[in-house]
Amino acid sequence: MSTAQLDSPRLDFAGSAVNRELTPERKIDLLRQMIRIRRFEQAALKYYNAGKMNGFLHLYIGQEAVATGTISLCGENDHVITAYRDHGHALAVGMDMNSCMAEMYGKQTGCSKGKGGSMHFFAPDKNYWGGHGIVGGQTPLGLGLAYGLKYLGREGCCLCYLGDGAVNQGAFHESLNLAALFDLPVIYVIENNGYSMGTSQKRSSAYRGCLAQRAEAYDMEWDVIDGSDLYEVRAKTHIAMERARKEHRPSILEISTYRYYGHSVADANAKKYRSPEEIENYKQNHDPITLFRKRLIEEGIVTDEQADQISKEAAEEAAAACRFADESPAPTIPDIMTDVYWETDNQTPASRIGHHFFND
Amino acid sequence: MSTAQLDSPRLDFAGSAVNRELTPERKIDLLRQMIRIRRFEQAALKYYNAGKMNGFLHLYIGQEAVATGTISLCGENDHVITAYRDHGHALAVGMDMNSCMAEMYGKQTGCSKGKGGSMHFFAPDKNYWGGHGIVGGQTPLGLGLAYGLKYLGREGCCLCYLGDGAVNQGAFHESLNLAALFDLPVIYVIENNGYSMGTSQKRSSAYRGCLAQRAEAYDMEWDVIDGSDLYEVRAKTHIAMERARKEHRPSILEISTYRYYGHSVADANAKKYRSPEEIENYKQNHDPITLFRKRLIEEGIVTDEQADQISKEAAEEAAAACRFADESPAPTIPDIMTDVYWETDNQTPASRIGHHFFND
Amino acid sequence: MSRTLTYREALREGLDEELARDPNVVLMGEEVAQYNGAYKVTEGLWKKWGDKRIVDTPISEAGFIGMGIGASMLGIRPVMELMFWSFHSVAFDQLVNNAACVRYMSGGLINCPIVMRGPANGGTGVGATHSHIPEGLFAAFPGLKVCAPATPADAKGLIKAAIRDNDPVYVMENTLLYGTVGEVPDPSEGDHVVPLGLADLKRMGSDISLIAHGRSVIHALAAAEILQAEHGISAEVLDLRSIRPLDVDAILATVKKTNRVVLVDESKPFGGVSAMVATLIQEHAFDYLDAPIKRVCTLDAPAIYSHHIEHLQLPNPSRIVEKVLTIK
Amino acid sequence: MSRTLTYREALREGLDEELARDPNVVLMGEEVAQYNGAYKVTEGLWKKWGDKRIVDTPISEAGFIGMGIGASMLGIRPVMELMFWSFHSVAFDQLVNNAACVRYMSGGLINCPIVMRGPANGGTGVGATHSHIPEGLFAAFPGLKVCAPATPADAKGLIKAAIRDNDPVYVMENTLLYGTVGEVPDPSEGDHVVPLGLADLKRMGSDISLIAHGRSVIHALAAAEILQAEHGISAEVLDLRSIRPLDVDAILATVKKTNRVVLVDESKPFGGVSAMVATLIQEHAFDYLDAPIKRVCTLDAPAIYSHHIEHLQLPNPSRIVEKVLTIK
Ligand SMILES: Cc1ncc(C[n+]2csc(CCOP(=O)(O)OP(=O)(O)O)c2C)c(N)n1
Ligand SMILES: Cc1ncc(C[n+]2csc(CCOP(=O)(O)OP(=O)(O)O)c2C)c(N)n1
Ligand SMILES: [Mg+2]
Ligand SMILES: [Mg+2]
Repeated sequence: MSTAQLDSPRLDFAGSAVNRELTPERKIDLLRQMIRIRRFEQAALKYYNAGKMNGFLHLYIGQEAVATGTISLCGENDHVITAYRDHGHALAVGMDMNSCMAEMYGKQTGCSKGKGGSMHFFAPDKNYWGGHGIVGGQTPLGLGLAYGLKYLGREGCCLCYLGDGAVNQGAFHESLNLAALFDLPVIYVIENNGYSMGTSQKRSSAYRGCLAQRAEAYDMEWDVIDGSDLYEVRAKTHIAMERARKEHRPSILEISTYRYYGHSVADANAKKYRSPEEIENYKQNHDPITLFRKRLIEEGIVTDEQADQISKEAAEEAAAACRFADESPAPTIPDIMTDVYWETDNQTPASRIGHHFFND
Repeated sequence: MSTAQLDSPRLDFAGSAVNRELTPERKIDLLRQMIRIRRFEQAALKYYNAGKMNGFLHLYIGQEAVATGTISLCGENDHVITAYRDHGHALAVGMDMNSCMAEMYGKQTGCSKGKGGSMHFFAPDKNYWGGHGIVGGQTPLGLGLAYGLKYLGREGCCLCYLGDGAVNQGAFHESLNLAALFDLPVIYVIENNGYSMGTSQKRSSAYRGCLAQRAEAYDMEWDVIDGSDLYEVRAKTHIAMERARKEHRPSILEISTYRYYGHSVADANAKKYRSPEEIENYKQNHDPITLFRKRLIEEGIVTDEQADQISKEAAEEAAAACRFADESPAPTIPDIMTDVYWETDNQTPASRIGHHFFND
Repeated sequence: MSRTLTYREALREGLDEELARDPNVVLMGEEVAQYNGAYKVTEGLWKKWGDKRIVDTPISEAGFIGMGIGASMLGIRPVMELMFWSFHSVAFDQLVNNAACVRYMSGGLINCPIVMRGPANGGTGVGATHSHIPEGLFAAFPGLKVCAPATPADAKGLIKAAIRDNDPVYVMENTLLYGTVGEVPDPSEGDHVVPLGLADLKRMGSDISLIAHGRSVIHALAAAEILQAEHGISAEVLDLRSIRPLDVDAILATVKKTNRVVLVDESKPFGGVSAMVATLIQEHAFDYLDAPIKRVCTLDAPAIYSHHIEHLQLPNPSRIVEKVLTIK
Repeated sequence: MSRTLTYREALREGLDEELARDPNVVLMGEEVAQYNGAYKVTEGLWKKWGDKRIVDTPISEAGFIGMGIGASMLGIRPVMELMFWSFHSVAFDQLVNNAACVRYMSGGLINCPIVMRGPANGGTGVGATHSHIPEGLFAAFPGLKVCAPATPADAKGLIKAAIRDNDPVYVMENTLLYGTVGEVPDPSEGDHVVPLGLADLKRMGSDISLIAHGRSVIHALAAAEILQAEHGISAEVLDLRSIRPLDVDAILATVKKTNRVVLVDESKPFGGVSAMVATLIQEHAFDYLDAPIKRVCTLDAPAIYSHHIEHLQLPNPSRIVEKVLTIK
């Protein structure tokens, strides 16, 4: 979304039903959640740079209101799946920092036993289905979760996140058509941070008004949301979720947001394709945490000191998670060979017939 | 497209510039072209049923005005690529019946030496790039032809055909975005015959007004065309082709049409998913050949007898092509191993280094 | 008590029984419901089971197969038809990443009890893009299971095992086998399930082992008859049935018995299942081999259309006999 | 006269020279232009050659690779970067049908002089979906050519050969080699082109042959040093360089010399390049083998993330040494 759209006169979504029903405690929880995500990632960044992790580290910093706001609306039959920039969603669904951090450290205690890494956090017990590295690859899976919900007769929906660069993957379009055709309760949330790696939205996508509008091609509902305003995220996402749960109708939501860091920590160009002014403007004027903190102070729900305290606790929690991760045992060679097949893991009779593995 | 659309009051496109400039001879040629396509396929059907061919035979009968009308607009730098229902386009670009028929008979004299079959006719010397069996798979190739034209600085465009069922392949959507983003002179022609195999458009696609409108998602131009009216096909396609050639802007054209036979000759259900009334209505009221023939008679350009004569000649040409095909030699086992690599076919020095083939 | 069914009917019976057994089994694919299946494997099932259980999809293989995988993560047991296995090419990412890796990447938290099925073969005059033989290709991905029944009984037994398996199983059928007939145990005798990973000795012999899967088994059996009748050579025919898991013990047993091997494999010769089997044999039965392992594969070019010679590009009994006769 | 370049620089020099030689050469891919390439292989080329020759694409691999194939049919010579070869999965149809079969299906009327390149390797902590090793997979398709350089000189020489070749060539690079250095002939000495199909004996030896490609060559060379120093075993190291065409003569020559073979292959053990090489050796050099051919492949599971053990899942010098020592 263009800054023009962001800078147009703002509506106040605090008064929408789904926000009005928030208790002060719940509001503080939401603030805390966003802060925890940020502190968690700041700690991860520190130890990534210290060599504790491998591969990519895609930071979510700047985008916290998207995962926090949308997932705060989830009930027991609502499911979540996302791409590789997945830490925010993981913490938002309630995964603990220890198992997430340990995953990045490549430890046995990681949520995926050190097998998935930063891009592949999972917690099916919390309705969280990852963490997927192939751009757009998760979009048919999200559809499938919605299909399963409808098949099983559960009133719920699937929130399936993707980036602004991912909208040009064919699998996403096939999914949109299927979602609309089969009336599936899936909501595609485009987290539009303006860039896919070093490529701006304009250089990667042809579109009329915005990316979400591509929904019209499939006669599907869509909306655009300012991702720096937690209230707006909740208010508009709620509508789409209710449409999905009650009417089995899918939507695309395009949530404008921004990542302060590079595409991944390895992105040496982060400040080349974006001007320092652009980055500074987001930090100063559109930071979701700063804005929501200010708002809650205005509402008299927290004080500056309380907010600082939340922040401090989150930082401590993250630091503790790093210690936990550091002290956890690494997987061993035999661990390489588990979790390939359900049948062999469970030592079923079937697993004893024929060779499943071909190690020399 | 719905019959409602087809039955709405018709405009007369005979007066559009691109049709006004047609000489009587050229008009007769267009009629002859459509008739040749139909007679060719009727002959193919006869000998397919007699066991002279293998695999699929996807008949184009009923759709002739689409290939004939659009391709009649092609100049020396305009290129054509289509799916497996490719006989009409092949004849329209000027391929001869003999090599096409022989291809289906699996003979050495076939346009693809008997290696491609019915779905894979090619004539690059006539700017005809096939004949492709994987649904939607040709759509990025068409884009590439347009890319090549623009790269080489040639003022031309690529007509890339696909079916109404093919619009739900991801590769097509990726192509649309690329076409619009890169300003490529490609025109996607959706030959909407209402069905993908036994599945009606409504059961395969979610859409707002029509399939072509999906172009809007990419800020691309689109139009809908009545494919039973050769003049309309030419008039509207011309606009898109000029836009492509002169401004490098892509389009989607959706041309409503109908196939009288099943999806392929093997389609035993052809009369189950479509009512006999529906089929009869098209034949009676929307047949492109009948309509154009009537029109030319009205215009005083041909007489009934002349038209019958054209038809007779076309049938004879097709019959001769069948004899040619029948009498042609079949490929031999060594032929299996040619046309795999350019380098080995041309016995280049590179082809003599290392094993290219691994036959036991 | 045994009945004769076609391979197609046997598959259908297997599907039907599993639909009855487990309400979470759902069949999906292009034209599987109202059209009764492009190759009529699912004929009558939509009429019997209705819209919820038998689902027609648009031509969006990546989309609907990924959808099936996602649904399977939630406990649905989708049986996805690829009208041709060749169309795997447009859904490859879903097939080899999401289905094969999600269990691993989640540290075992997720499983995908999904079946992908459809015909995977050459020989029907549909050209290169429609004639891929991807058993070896998919078996190369740990996390996937692959089988390729050659007979009606195995078709029924393996499809049932595949549906009950809690891992993704890719069942490679064959258009040219759909109409073939064979005995299939009567349902009244109990569930006919053929476990994955168990090869089947389809013919006993002592001079040479022909190891094959899918339609190549039929060719190998025909070749064995010719070898016996015309050359006095007694060939043993081992049908792998399952490619992954693979019955390595049965392979080694027949080799140790006959000391000579010809592998018959419709794959192209670079790689394929037979290259893997040859590698295993030479490694684990080196001292038992009296001659190099030979292979009969599809001639190494894209599939030719022409029906005049297409069958000669594929393994066939005479090519097998010839190959056997080259072995001293 | 020789200079030392990194593998990355050598590739870039090769690309640059071909861009200069032929105005129809065009580089395309995600982030190859303005970003200078995700792995900086194309650094500086956009600045030098501009928008027409160096083209950034959206994340639409099927779309832009198919576009490159279409353009190549018209005589353009696109060099397509896959940011990771692993992303082949979303473009598989274009890669194995359109590029591999269009020449055949057109009876030789069309050719596709296209190059696909990018890193194809495990070992960088990016997990299962990003660590595929597809040399064997693509070499299995007649119509395609595949190579995998192990050194800077070969990287430059092979990319140049690939671009000049009139068939589709898939060049498998390696993220972990981009920074490695080696001698590369100076351009003033003339065009440095390494033909496809020619293996390279990277080390002479007499007791055993280690046959490898890509980064496994580096491991094999390291293992050879250890074998010599610690075990007095003289290992010959043959670098295949090109997988298809394959230098079968060189493979058989080294086997006939040493009579013992260990194949080193980063593929998973089911299939891969090494299964094919083993099959060829046992068939064509059966009488020269004093022991079964052994292989060192990636442990048979999806790629694990944890950097604590990821390198142990892959072939490495100590696994090679161990394997060699099992051979009597
Ligand atoms: C199919 C595929 N192609 C390319 C990549 C490499 N890649 C990873 S993330 C990325 C950019 C995605 O941008 P966007 O969708 O906007 O998400 P964001 O990173 O901004 O969250 C690319 C090109 C990939 N992982 N998968
Ligand atoms: C990727 C892929 N999926 C499925 C098929 C099988 N198939 C061939 S044609 C066809 C129907 C296509 O319908 P449409 O696009 O409307 O074209 P029409 O046949 O009407 O000309 C199907 C499902 C295929 N060839 N390729
Ligand atoms: Mg982005
Ligand atoms: Mg159609």
